[in-house]
Amino acid sequence: MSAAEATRAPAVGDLGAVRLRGPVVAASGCLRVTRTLEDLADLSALGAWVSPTVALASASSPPGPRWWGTPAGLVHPTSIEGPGISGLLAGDVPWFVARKVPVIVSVAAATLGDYAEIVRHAAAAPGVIGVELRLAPPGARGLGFHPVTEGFHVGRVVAAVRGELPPGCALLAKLPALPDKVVDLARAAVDAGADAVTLVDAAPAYAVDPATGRPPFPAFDPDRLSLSGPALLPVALRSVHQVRAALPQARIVASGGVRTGADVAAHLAAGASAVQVGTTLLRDPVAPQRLRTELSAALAAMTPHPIEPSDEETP
Amino acid sequence: MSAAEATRAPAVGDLGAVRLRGPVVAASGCLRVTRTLEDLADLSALGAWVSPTVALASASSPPGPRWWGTPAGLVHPTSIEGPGISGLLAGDVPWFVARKVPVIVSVAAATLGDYAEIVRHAAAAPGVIGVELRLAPPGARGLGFHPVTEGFHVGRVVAAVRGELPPGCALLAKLPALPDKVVDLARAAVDAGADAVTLVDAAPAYAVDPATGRPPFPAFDPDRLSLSGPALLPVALRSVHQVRAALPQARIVASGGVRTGADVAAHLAAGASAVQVGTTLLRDPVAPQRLRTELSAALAAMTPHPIEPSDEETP
Amino acid sequence: MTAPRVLHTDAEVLAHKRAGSLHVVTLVAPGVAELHRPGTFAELTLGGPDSDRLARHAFWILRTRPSGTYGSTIELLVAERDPGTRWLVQTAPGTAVPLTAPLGRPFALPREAVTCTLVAHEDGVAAVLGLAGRLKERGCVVHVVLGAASDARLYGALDLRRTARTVQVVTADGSVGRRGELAEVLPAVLDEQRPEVVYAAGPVPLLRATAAEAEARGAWSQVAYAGAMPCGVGHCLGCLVPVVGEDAVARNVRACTEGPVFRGDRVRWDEVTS
Amino acid sequence: MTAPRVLHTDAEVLAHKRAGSLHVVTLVAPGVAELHRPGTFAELTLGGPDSDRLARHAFWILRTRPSGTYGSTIELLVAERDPGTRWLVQTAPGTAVPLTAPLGRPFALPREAVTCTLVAHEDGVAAVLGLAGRLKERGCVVHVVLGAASDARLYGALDLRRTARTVQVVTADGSVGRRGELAEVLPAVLDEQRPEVVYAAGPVPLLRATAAEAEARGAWSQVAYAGAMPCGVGHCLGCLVPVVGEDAVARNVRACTEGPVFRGDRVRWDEVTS
Ligand SMILES: Cc1cc2nc3c(=O)[nH]c(=O)nc-3n(C[C@H](O)[C@H](O)[C@H](O)COP(=O)(O)OP(=O)(O)OC[C@H]3O[C@@H](n4cnc5c(N)ncnc54)[C@H](O)[C@@H]3O)c2cc1C
Ligand SMILES: Cc1cc2nc3c(=O)[nH]c(=O)nc-3n(C[C@H](O)[C@H](O)[C@H](O)COP(=O)(O)OP(=O)(O)OC[C@H]3O[C@@H](n4cnc5c(N)ncnc54)[C@H](O)[C@@H]3O)c2cc1C
Ligand SMILES: Cc1cc2nc3c(=O)[nH]c(=O)nc-3n(C[C@H](O)[C@H](O)[C@H](O)COP(=O)(O)O)c2cc1C
Ligand SMILES: Cc1cc2nc3c(=O)[nH]c(=O)nc-3n(C[C@H](O)[C@H](O)[C@H](O)COP(=O)(O)O)c2cc1C
Ligand code: FES
Ligand code: FES
Repeated sequence: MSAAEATRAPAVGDLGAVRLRGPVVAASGCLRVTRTLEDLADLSALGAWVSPTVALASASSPPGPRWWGTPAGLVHPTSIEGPGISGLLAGDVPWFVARKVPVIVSVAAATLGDYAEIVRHAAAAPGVIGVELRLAPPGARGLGFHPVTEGFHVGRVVAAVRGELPPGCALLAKLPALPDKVVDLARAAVDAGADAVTLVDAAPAYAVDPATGRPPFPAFDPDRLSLSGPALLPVALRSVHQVRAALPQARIVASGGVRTGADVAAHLAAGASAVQVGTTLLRDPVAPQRLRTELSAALAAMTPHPIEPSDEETP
Repeated sequence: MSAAEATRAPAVGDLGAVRLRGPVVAASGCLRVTRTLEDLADLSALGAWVSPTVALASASSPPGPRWWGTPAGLVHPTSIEGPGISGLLAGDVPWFVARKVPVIVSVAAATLGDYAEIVRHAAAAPGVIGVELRLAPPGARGLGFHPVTEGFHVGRVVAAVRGELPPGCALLAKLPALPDKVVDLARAAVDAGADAVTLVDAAPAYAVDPATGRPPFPAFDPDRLSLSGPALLPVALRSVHQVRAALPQARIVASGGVRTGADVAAHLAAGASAVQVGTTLLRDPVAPQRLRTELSAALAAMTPHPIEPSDEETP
Repeated sequence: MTAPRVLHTDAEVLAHKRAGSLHVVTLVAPGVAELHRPGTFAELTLGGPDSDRLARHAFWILRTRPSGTYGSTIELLVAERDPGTRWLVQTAPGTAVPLTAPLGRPFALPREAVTCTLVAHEDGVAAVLGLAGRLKERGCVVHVVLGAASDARLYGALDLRRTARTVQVVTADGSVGRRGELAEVLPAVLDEQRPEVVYAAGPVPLLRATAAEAEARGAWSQVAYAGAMPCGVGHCLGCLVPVVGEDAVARNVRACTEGPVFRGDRVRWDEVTS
Repeated sequence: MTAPRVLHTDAEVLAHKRAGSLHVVTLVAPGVAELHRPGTFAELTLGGPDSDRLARHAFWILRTRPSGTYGSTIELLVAERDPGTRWLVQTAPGTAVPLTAPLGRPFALPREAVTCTLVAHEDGVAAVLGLAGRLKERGCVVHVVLGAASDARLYGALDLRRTARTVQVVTADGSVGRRGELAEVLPAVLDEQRPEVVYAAGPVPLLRATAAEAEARGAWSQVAYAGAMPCGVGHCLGCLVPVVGEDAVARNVRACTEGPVFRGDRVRWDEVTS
């Protein structure tokens, strides 16, 4: 993308219905409430917090190992667990709202009707500035979630929920890591009314425990594993670059592989207007404030300066 | 995959028309002839050498940087260069054959007619035990190569060349890293007569130089970059596992992310009968002999032992 | 804002000392000593800034020195188990190691001056070394039983003899103390010592045996869980332990935030995986 | 099989020495000293076994000691430029560093005892330090011109004074020697010294200027290219340099195998990228 094109692209923080106070966003499932969270993370450094993905019903999380280190990455089961939408809206959402952190609720559902219902709940909750649809969690076939592998699937889900969002609440569509399809899926999401696309979900993956020759997660389905972490950076950047090139006006939230402020800057330069950080929050509890600082330095060192970072507050 | 299923799967080294002397194979484009190659690598530790991909015509390689380090990976341009099929068959192929290294020639072409012609040349050369079709090099649209993104494309190319191979020369179809399509593509390849599928090619990727905000390869098309190296291991394992589960009889050559003997063992446990090593050859010139040693140890440590490694020579 | 209960800092390696096949690593970590209580742990990022291994590593805080020549330091007892710990025990003094501490809930201390038995396997002794002193300060009678594969993996017996009324040692190869396993000797030890609280640190089977034997004798147990803890700060759910809450409801809770110390009778041991 | 011309080994860090802002790193690398000739290089894997950075790093072989108390050692002159070199200069003695050496084609030496000028920028001096001695042994008159940003990045002038007839120094900040850039002073220096061969090691613009100024005076030039060399052994094509072959055909050749030393008049400088 040339510098001229970059200036035409959506501004940093612009998610359509809302404008984030900063570009760094906590990715779904990677930042949870604990007694000591505020002692470590400076939550004011986050543009928003994306909740773990919830469904209408609650589901308990099995004990035992659930991640396996791979080179610069981690492989983990894809499963939708946790308190369900009501539990989330009664628990963690108000916790973040009370601390003035803009909240984006991540949801998944098995039917279009369920999608509409869960989005309605989520969007109506105080302090929720957006809803992120987790479309086609990797290997989700059989989990009972609405199957989403083609553009028209995406369009249908987005259209089914679009009317449930009040003004000032952004609709994000998080897309699977399918390199040959991402442009079609993104176009369908935007055409059906999504404010932004989140690119990309963790990549379909597999891992072998050297002791057993099998995946190291006895409690989880071996066909539903995915890869997160720095290893994913070039793959996620590719989707961002491709969608930016094909859809110059689309708003893109990048997700994948961010470890440093330079990685955030790389996603912004490739065309994102906000950037999620996931795995790095597991490894570095002070990542929010570190990334904010490093990002300023990284942008200052880049010539031509790709974007003007916004310091405006969300209204 | 259960241990029982594993025993049903093709034996280690089995590529249909030929049986390799060992499971570790040098991946296409990652091991080249130099004056000192034999001083470093023990070529007898390789089951085979896959040539860099060649086309009918020669094409020169531009100078300047062509790889960029990313976490546990490297991003590089995808381009088909080099001496063309005649140059290859006159130069590097006899070099390896003289040293008793079984050769697999990697080819790509723009039309079915060209595919048939190049395979005919390659398969007729002395010492060539196989031909690997590089199908859909990532981002190849526009390079003039036959577009391959659906099963029927794969089937057409394989069918067009199948008749050109003499007995004792194996046909391998190297498939792109498209997680949602790999089973369909593999099935099409096998149904059309491929002896084995190579899973997977380097993944579509993008990289940003922090100094410029753009890809660090001025001489190459920024839309045709791909990711190799250990970062890719869980992604490649996934394709191997998926194809093995869907097509229990298919012969699979794994490619992606191998750094240690344990990684080779992981690919074998996931269902491969041979395993290519690429990027690691760039980083560790003694990798062939190291991997052979480490593989024995890794297999011995795995319970249940997933496979019986073959020490038989290629006939 | 209230004072933080946990700190994140680039700790600096000050010194290494071998102790048999274990290692004592001293780190400069300002403020951690003051906040630490026995049973809390430190989470470290090992391997240096370019390491491709993302999982962090948990360690008990063996000793603390709130101030000294180099400021506030902590000591860890490290078993060389994997590339990360191998890196740690070989770091040059001055190397920066990102550290978050103290994390988790500490051992609960008895309100009264009762008899307590502390059971620890190998590096698990790091969890109970400081605990012994705290209990003694409160007037408790402290017995200690240490177990290890062999002499070379045993640490702290001498130190503990200063605070504990008795210190017994069990090794699998009989190289020191009695030959045997901790779980085997436990029933007889508890029958003899009749503690009101049993504290344990070590592998899951030991914790489970401790919980069962304590309960059978009407004693409390406090077990320190040291399974996988890849993030240590509550985000990854990689450390879920099946428990029964005070409300009698079964839950899977994060050991790094709700533990690592649990009441032994609250854990659903049949469902614990590692 | 003939004796190997290149070795791959886990070299062991023996010692570090600061030299201004540069570092001299001594490695135990049996056999390399015997095979090395000036202009060949060593390719190192930096960062330790779990580093997530895959690119290797090339270094000139500054000095060799075929045998000593620790066996055969080599010295490298290291500029701290990136995470890999930062790691290298901080490694504890005893650290293993995978090393492949000597690689590439050395400087060509004149058959006759002629006058030679050696031009080197900063760590490029490591390429010519040994060369000066070899040339003197052959009876050549050796002149040396060293350049650097400042005194702190200058190395080897003292050593070279023992072999070279003249040693001139140029620094950008004037902290030692003349203030200026090597490429600026080169024409005057060559006019005065009238060498038959000019050897150069440093950044591409210096090599290019050397080739041009030598050619303009009817002298040969031998330039040592130090651009990116991520594998060093000929597999990755990451080091292609545009040249004209002896057959007058334009080709892009691997600097790690066909170089790193090139005849200056054979390089198509307009197309060199870094
Ligand atoms: C509360 C607590 C306190 C503890 N206290 C102590 C103590 O005081 N002293 C002590 O010595 N220990 C202590 N431990 C144990 C210690 O943290 C770990 O056992 C030790 O650090 C080894 O870590 P591990 O089990 O993850 O290593 P391993 O079991 O070796 O690691 C396995 C992990 O490595 C990853 N992996 C495997 N291959 C690769 C690859 N190729 N690339 C990248 N990643 C890979 C996989 O993710 C796998 O999950 C404690 C643990 C806890 C929870
Ligand atoms: C023949 C030769 C001889 C030499 N001799 C010497 C010598 O004697 N002394 C000396 O000091 N130097 C010498 N050099 C130079 C030296 O090898 C390198 O300049 C130095 O090691 C720095 O390497 P670099 O240029 O690759 O580093 P940088 O330019 O810092 O590395 C950039 C590379 O880092 C990678 N990267 C960036 N970000 C990441 C990330 N987040 N994760 C993973 N990878 C990333 C990218 O691949 C990029 O290509 C020599 C070079 C050559 C070719
Ligand atoms: C432990 C863990 C839990 C995750 N949970 C969710 C989730 O509930 N919903 C979701 O959409 N993505 C989830 N993800 C994916 C992340 O939100 C993110 O898209 C992905 O990890 C890539 O970003 P990263 O490389 O920065 O981690 C999870 C990832 C991890 C590592
Ligand atoms: C420098 C380089 C050159 C490559 N050239 C080719 C090629 O010519 N043809 C091909 O099919 N694959 C090529 N590849 C891809 C590799 O063969 C291999 O499939 C891929 O890198 C994944 O394996 P790895 O992770 O072991 O490197 C190349 C990879 C690299 C790193
Ligand atoms: S270790 Fe990550 S949640 Fe406990
Ligand atoms: S550095 Fe890889 S081919 Fe020269």
